[in-house]
Amino acid sequence: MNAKLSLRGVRKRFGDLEVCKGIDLDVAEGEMVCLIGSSGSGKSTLLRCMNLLEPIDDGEIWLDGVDIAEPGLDPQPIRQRIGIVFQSYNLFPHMSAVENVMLAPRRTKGLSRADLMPRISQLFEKFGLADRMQHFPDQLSGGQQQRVAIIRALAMEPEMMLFDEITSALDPELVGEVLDVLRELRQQGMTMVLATHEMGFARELADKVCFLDAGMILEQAPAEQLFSAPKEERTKAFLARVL
Amino acid sequence: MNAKLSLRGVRKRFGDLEVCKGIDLDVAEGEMVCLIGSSGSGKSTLLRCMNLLEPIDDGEIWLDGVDIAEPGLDPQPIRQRIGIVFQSYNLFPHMSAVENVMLAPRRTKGLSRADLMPRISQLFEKFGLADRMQHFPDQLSGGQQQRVAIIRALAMEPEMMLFDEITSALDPELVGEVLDVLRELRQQGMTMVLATHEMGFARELADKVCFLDAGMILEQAPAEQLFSAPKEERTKAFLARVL
Amino acid sequence: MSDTAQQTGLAGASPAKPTRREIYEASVRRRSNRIALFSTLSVIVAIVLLIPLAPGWEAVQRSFFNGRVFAATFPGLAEAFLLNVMIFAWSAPLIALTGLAIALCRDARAPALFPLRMFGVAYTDIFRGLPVVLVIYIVGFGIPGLGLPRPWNSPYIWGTLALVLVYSAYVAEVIRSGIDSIHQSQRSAAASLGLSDGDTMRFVVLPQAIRNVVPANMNLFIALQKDVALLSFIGPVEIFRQAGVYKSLYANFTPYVGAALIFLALTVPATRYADYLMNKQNKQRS
Amino acid sequence: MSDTAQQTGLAGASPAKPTRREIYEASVRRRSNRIALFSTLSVIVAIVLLIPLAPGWEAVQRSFFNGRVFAATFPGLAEAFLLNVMIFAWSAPLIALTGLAIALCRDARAPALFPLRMFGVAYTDIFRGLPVVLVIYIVGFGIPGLGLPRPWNSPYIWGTLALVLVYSAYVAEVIRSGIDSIHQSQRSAAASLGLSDGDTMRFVVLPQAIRNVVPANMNLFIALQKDVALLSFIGPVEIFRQAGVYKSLYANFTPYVGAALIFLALTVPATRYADYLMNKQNKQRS
Amino acid sequence: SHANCAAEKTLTEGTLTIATGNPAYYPWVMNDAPESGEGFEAAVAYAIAGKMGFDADAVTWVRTSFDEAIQPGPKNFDFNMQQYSITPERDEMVDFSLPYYTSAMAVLTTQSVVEAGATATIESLKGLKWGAVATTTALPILNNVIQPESDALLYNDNADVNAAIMAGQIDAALYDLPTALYLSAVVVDGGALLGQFPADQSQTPDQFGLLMENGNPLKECVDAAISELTESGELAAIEAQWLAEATGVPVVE
Ligand SMILES: Nc1ncnc2c1ncn2[C@@H]1O[C@H](COP(=O)(O)OP(=O)(O)OP(=O)(O)O)[C@@H](O)[C@H]1O
Ligand SMILES: Nc1ncnc2c1ncn2[C@@H]1O[C@H](COP(=O)(O)OP(=O)(O)OP(=O)(O)O)[C@@H](O)[C@H]1O
Ligand SMILES: [Mg+2]
Ligand SMILES: [Mg+2]
Repeated sequence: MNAKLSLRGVRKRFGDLEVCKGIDLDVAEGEMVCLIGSSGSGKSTLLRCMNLLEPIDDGEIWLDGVDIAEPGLDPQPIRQRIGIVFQSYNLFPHMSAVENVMLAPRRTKGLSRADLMPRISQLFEKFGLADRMQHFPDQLSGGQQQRVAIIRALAMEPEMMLFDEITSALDPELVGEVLDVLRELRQQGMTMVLATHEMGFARELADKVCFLDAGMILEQAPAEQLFSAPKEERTKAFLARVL
Repeated sequence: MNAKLSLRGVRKRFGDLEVCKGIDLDVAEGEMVCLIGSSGSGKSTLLRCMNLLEPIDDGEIWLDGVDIAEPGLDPQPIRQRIGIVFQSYNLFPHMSAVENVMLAPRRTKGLSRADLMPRISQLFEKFGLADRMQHFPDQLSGGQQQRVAIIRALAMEPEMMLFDEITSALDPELVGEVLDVLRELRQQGMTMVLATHEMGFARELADKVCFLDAGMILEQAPAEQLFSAPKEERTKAFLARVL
Repeated sequence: MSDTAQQTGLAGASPAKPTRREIYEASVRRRSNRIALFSTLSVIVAIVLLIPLAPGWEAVQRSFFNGRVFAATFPGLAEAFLLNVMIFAWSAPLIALTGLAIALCRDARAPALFPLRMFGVAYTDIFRGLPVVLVIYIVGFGIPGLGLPRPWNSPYIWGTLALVLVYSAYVAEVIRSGIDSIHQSQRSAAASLGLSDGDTMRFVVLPQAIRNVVPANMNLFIALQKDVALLSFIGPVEIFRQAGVYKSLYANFTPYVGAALIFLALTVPATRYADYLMNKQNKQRS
Repeated sequence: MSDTAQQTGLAGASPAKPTRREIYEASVRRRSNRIALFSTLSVIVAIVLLIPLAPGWEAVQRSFFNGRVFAATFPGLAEAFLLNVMIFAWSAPLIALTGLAIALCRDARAPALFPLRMFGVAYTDIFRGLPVVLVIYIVGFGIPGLGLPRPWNSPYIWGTLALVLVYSAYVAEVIRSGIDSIHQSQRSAAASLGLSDGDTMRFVVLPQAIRNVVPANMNLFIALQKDVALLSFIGPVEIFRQAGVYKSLYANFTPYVGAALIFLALTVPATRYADYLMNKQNKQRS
Repeated sequence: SHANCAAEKTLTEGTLTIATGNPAYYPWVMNDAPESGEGFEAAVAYAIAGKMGFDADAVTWVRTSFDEAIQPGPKNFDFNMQQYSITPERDEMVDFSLPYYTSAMAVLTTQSVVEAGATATIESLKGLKWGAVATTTALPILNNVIQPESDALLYNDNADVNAAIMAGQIDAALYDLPTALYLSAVVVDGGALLGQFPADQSQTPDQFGLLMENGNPLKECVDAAISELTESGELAAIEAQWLAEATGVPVVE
């Protein structure tokens, strides 16, 4: 098994509602996988299962050959290895941008502010926020907040990153700056799973695109193939609606 | 002066911001006038001035030959003669639909519930809400709430009606049912002023369309003429954007 | 639906067969129940066994948890509590009405009503700023001294007035915050229908405002029920005073414990209910 | 901008020339100022002239507003108030810490911590349900009786404990509601970064929760400052007891009025400020 | 001999710690200064101390409220002296010495009530509005002997009772005779004594005793001292010196 992350028969239910109905998915090292599908199809839930924010009901999740879905396992070290960024940024409103970023490395890796500073200011610089480090979230635009959230996840030096529709709460003119960040990460060879409704972007950058429908992966294929020649009827219908 | 309502040099400022900068406008008996213009151009404020919800700073408002903008005049009887419906319905949430409608006629005209019932149930029936009379606002859809708000204004038997973007808070599939109500009123010969961004609807029903820009009426003309052959540059630009 | 069931079946995990998470969770649950039971029991046992070992426990037990004194005094306490309930029963509506009136005073907008508005401000500031017991002393002994004939100098009347003064100040503030919380657009809508300001307040604003502040007011009235005990300082023999009388009769503090139990029986359910209403409201808001 | 100014000028109403509304409003304002002034004055005059006509006014004035007694007792009262301030000063931090601890108890989720959770529930229910004065009596006279040697049986210690018990229960509830008000997504975000539950609470949830409940807690601490007066019932000679001693000495209630003034000087500004914070928060929320 | 009795039984060896009220009232203690030995209880205290072998400077005074006196646990006094009435119920919780004074109870009222026709008969007293200090034994006497028609109002201390009398909220209050004499003469404007219930005519006379912690070994020494003072007539002499003869107060019929 040479995949970075492998899902096997992952099931997740909320009460009576089964949201993931046996998902199989492989993400190779350095690969970018896009999840597409209509609202409520289970994209967010699947991402949250991948870094153990939601315990799964059944199935296996292998990370570098270890089954991290083993019940009773301490999820903290796993979550440190898999970063996630949410649609609604979820910055901590009472901390400045740089404090938001430093909190987790300081507490979990025991590093001091001084240890962290060089690398973190580099990150801020790289994503065009060098002059915003001391600002509080409510002093930042949506696009800037979302970039800080990405920096916050990257500061933990995760082995892979999950992104959940990170542009859908942004005004159209702010979407571009966040997608640039993803392009940059792609170039550096970060392993990524991305739930998105920016089909153009998925087509441009994804290695593999999965179409989710009602909790199942109905079709997965290389981006170009899935967009130009979808096999399933439902995929065709969905693409017709969104393209 | 044979107009139902005439505005002459109406000015309104909020602090330092002058929102109406000398508006002249005539609305003839039975006429339907549409106000169009971009956000912040002063449409809502102008409507609120017309039924004295906002006192104007300067100018005159003649209703049937009486200047109702005279400072110190009791606004209550005037407001009873001019109904207004807002974008956000503003039903009273603690009263059922029929109580919402009956409150004002009972208190201002001294009529009893029994006196009012026949005419009001007729109104509910006409607008397709006969079976919703006892429902509370939060049990009604947006379109239903907006229709109750219109019935509430009509129950005062106003001589004219003002409508402020009454469909803009509604889901697209609910817009139609509210516009039907306006068509019905138009047919009955109600004098109406309507702020709207439904250009198609304005074109279909309005006798006269006024284009507001930065607190001034830049251009007014019969609907067909304004939409097909606007004279002003700004009007052209605005129409190009919204059509 | 049947489609879903079938798919589930195909994937091999029939609903009957527990998933590995279910198995794990069942074992965790069993273990934690055991732990919870064990730790609860050990805490209880520790309390029951250790406290009596304290050197003065027997003396405290005789003075505070004396069964004989409890039995002898409890009925008298319960009877005295009726007076608390009665004082509460006639104070509460007066407080509600006064509080409403003061709230409306503070909302008065006409310039001629300026003194009314100032009065409202001074009233709420002063009576929220003083300890209840101080107001009870000053009003309860002061006003009767103006030379009123019986029955108009009764401590019941003036003690009640003291409670009304203090609590209506709090209630007024709460109602005013309720009035402020009603969106301007509701007043606009009422005005546009030609309703007068008075009718707008009475039929549109107040009903919504008061409904919004029910939980906050409930907490105030629970506090009132407890502060009725302070009226005892100017004469009325309510439960707290009655407990004091028994205390001096038996030279024993058990009657206070009895009084505490009676209070708890009333206030705990009431507080619970107020919390429940408050939570419900907070949830609706967010 | 200059464009606008020009248009205004063209339309004929230069900013210098008053509009007819301005003229009208100026006249209304003049008239209403006159009315307000007149009505305020007449109310004041009525109070100043009529009250002294009441039959017992002189007696009341002598007993309640006695300049000589006031001058003689005020310095002593102010000095005794220092004790209130001191008791407040050492109680407040204890209350804040205990309240926080109890709030965290109630938030404990592990099943082994079930007794802790139950303890938190029982604690808040019981101490919010009892009149403060009753708790002061029971704790202040009861615990010292467990056989503690001096100085450990001091009424300062146990009276303070009584205040801490009661007020920390209220503070705990307020903090808990603050914790509940922090959206789940904040906890999610912290967990996704690999922070432990403890760190999430300490660095993410609590700072926001506590900031949200500052106004509510301020009102509690104002109430505490007033309830310190009740400690006098178990011995400490704070301002209320000192006023009582002066009352006995001079057979005069003026010292209570003096005490009231001292309280007002402290609590009115504090309440105003708390109201201001509360309003600001409500505005932000809606 | 008595000196040996108290050895190793007092709170502090060689010192006798006596508690009184805060404030201590006339005529029991003059000027709130028991150290002067002036006032009936102050004088009795020093006489008892003398019999027990303590010099005047071996006596220290502390102040307590009623509640502090009956609170369980070790006391901060050897005995407590502030007109505590001896009752069997109280005796179960604390120890009392032999009585050092037997008091008559007296009805304190105002001139205006007397002018309104109140007389020193049980019949007339029943119709009055009554008040009393909640922690005294005046209350049982009130309820058992007078049995007023409306419930009595109860207060924390003498000052509050007086305030209620002056505010006209109550017509009359029941006090021990010496206190009532003092209050009617000095404190209450227009105060008057309507009548008294002499101790020798009562089935349960109001007797004052020293209050001690339950099982206090000092009790026998104190009792011995008191009986010696009683038999020698010293106690009666102190009483005559400090407590006025209340001959002018009619006996309630
Ligand atoms: N915590 C939860 N409790 C109960 N139901 C949930 C919960 N979270 C998600 N769901 C339900 O699970 C289903 C899938 O939700 P999910 O958010 O994963 O969809 P999605 O594909 O991300 O949709 P969207 O594009 O709208 O974000 C939805 O029906 C949703 O209502
Ligand atoms: N009560 C008020 N106080 C201060 N400024 C106001 C107030 N009401 C409106 N304004 C300002 O007046 C201007 C015109 O507002 P108005 O609501 O009349 O525009 P509109 O044409 O109705 O816009 P929209 O299409 O967004 O409803 C705006 O700049 C607005 O911010
Ligand atoms: Mg989603
Ligand atoms: Mg508008």
